[in-house]
Amino acid sequence: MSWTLALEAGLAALVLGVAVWTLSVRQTFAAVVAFVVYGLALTLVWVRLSALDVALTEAAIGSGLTGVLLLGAAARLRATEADAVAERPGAGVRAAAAALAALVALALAAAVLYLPEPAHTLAPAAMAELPATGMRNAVTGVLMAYRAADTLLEKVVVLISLIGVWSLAQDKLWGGRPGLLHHADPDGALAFLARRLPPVGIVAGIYIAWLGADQPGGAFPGGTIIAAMWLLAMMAGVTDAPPISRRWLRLVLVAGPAVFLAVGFSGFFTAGAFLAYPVAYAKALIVVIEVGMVLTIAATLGLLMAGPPERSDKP
Amino acid sequence: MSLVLDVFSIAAICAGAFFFLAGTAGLLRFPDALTRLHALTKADNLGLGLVVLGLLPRAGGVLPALKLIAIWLLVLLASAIVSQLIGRAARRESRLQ
Amino acid sequence: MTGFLLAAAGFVLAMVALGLVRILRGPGNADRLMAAQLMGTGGIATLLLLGAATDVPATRDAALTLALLAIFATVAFVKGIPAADDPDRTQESE
Amino acid sequence: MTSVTLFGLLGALLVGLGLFGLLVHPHPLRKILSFNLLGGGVFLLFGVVARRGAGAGLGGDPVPQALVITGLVVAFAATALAVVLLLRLFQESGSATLRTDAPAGKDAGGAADH
Repeated sequence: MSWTLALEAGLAALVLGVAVWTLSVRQTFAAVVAFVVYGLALTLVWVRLSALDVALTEAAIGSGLTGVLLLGAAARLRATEADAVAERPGAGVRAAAAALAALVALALAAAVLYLPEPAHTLAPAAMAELPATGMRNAVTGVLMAYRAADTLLEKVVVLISLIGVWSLAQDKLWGGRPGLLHHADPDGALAFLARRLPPVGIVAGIYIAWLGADQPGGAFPGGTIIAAMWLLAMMAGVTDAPPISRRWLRLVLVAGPAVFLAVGFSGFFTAGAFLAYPVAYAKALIVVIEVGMVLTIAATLGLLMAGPPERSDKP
Repeated sequence: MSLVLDVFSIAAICAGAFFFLAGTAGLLRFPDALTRLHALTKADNLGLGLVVLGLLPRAGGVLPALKLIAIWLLVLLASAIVSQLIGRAARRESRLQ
Repeated sequence: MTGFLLAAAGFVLAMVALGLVRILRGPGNADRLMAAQLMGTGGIATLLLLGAATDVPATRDAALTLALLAIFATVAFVKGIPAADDPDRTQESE
Repeated sequence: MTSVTLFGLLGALLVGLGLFGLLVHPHPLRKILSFNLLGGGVFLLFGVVARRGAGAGLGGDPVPQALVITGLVVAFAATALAVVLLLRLFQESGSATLRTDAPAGKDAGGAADH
């Protein structure tokens, strides 16, 4: 047992050190690189906490996509860093902020130390009802059945944030292609990677999404991996981002929530409540929803990364 | 038989761990970006490769073992290309200074 | 054997964590990325070792995800360098 | 000390650190970064509660774990929106300041608060 505790203490020290470094370093770029490492280390923490589903999602989103997003922004905003230094708050404000942060941390630490014994848990309840969903992974069961409304609304939230991103385009570019045009050497190393990795990556993404029914995995990490592969091809200039006015693109974006809603409303007739599944078809319906979700998550996250339209569709 | 396999696993994983040690030492001690990159690729290719090799007998089947090898091959492909890109970026940075 | 695998996982993690000093020292951004890259590979190795030690096969899928996504930071960095800074770009673009 | 307590205290500390960074860093991108750091701490606290709820053959309570997965995706979407708002502010005004006397500062203040 002591081996594992030593390992966990080292891991916790690593996470803490990287977090302090992210905050204290002057250069934004170095801070973002440290943040990527923070995500990687947290993935290991999730494995130690027996939350494999979360570890997969953290590996894909927490360190992968968020890191790319912030690195790109740091590169584009490099010129503004010097001005910001002059705006640093005075010692009084810093001390007050430190006191507030310490107070919050202490309160949370006390809450952790005085968590009720025995711990409240919904694990037995979740497991008892799991056979009715046809799933064997309890987390997927929670996401797709007991808290299906949550997951549905989350899809909508992500879609709304994409609409928010698009609406920041200049008026004359509305409907155009997202992001800057990436010029790349067609024979270069990056283009080679962008041709070889996505076929493998897309298969891996579908595999992880498919696993979700029985083992850790699911639509979130699977869809994120596919989005990342699309992003790689876009960044390498192997493919171009589609103009956001395309009808097929809009259809893919609403496919996930639409299928989810359709199944949800059909629940009124087949099982007597919104988002209730008839037991005999529960697994089939959940798989249908998940297929739609993987498509929509991949498209939405990929387009969120690509940003608002910056080039007119007209040549 | 299982003793032989255990010894094989331990030997391969120790060798892999050594290459991670070597990679870190090189990354910290070597004088410029390109030599540090050279040290890094040893950890990527040999370090992970030997760890995977050592874990193969313990994978519990042919398919899990193939998955381990696939992970290593993916890292090989990605790290080979990423090293190229980092090397080019390092050269660019040194020109700018 | 479990103890050995855990120790190996801890050792690899300690090594790559030590390598992170490069993020602190730099000097170039390329050096910082190398440390992140090493952490990615070391994280994959640690996951695989931990998974074997605790007999949780699903850690392999987490390692697979990391293997596919760990390189993205570097790609974003290389693409993020503006064209004006980039003497190679003239030879590279069509 | 058990691993649950260890990671719980880590989560509490990360929330404090993230909050401090969010308050004192003047650059909006650093505020977004700090907010993500804070988010990691909050998710970790959920993970600790989940781990304590292990039972019925599961390594943790699946309900908080599912909440964290949802949270990670939503946090990413909010971060993407905040970053794009910030880039647009920079494009419009040529600076990324949040000073209230700057003409476009107010909008990005909303972005960093996401």
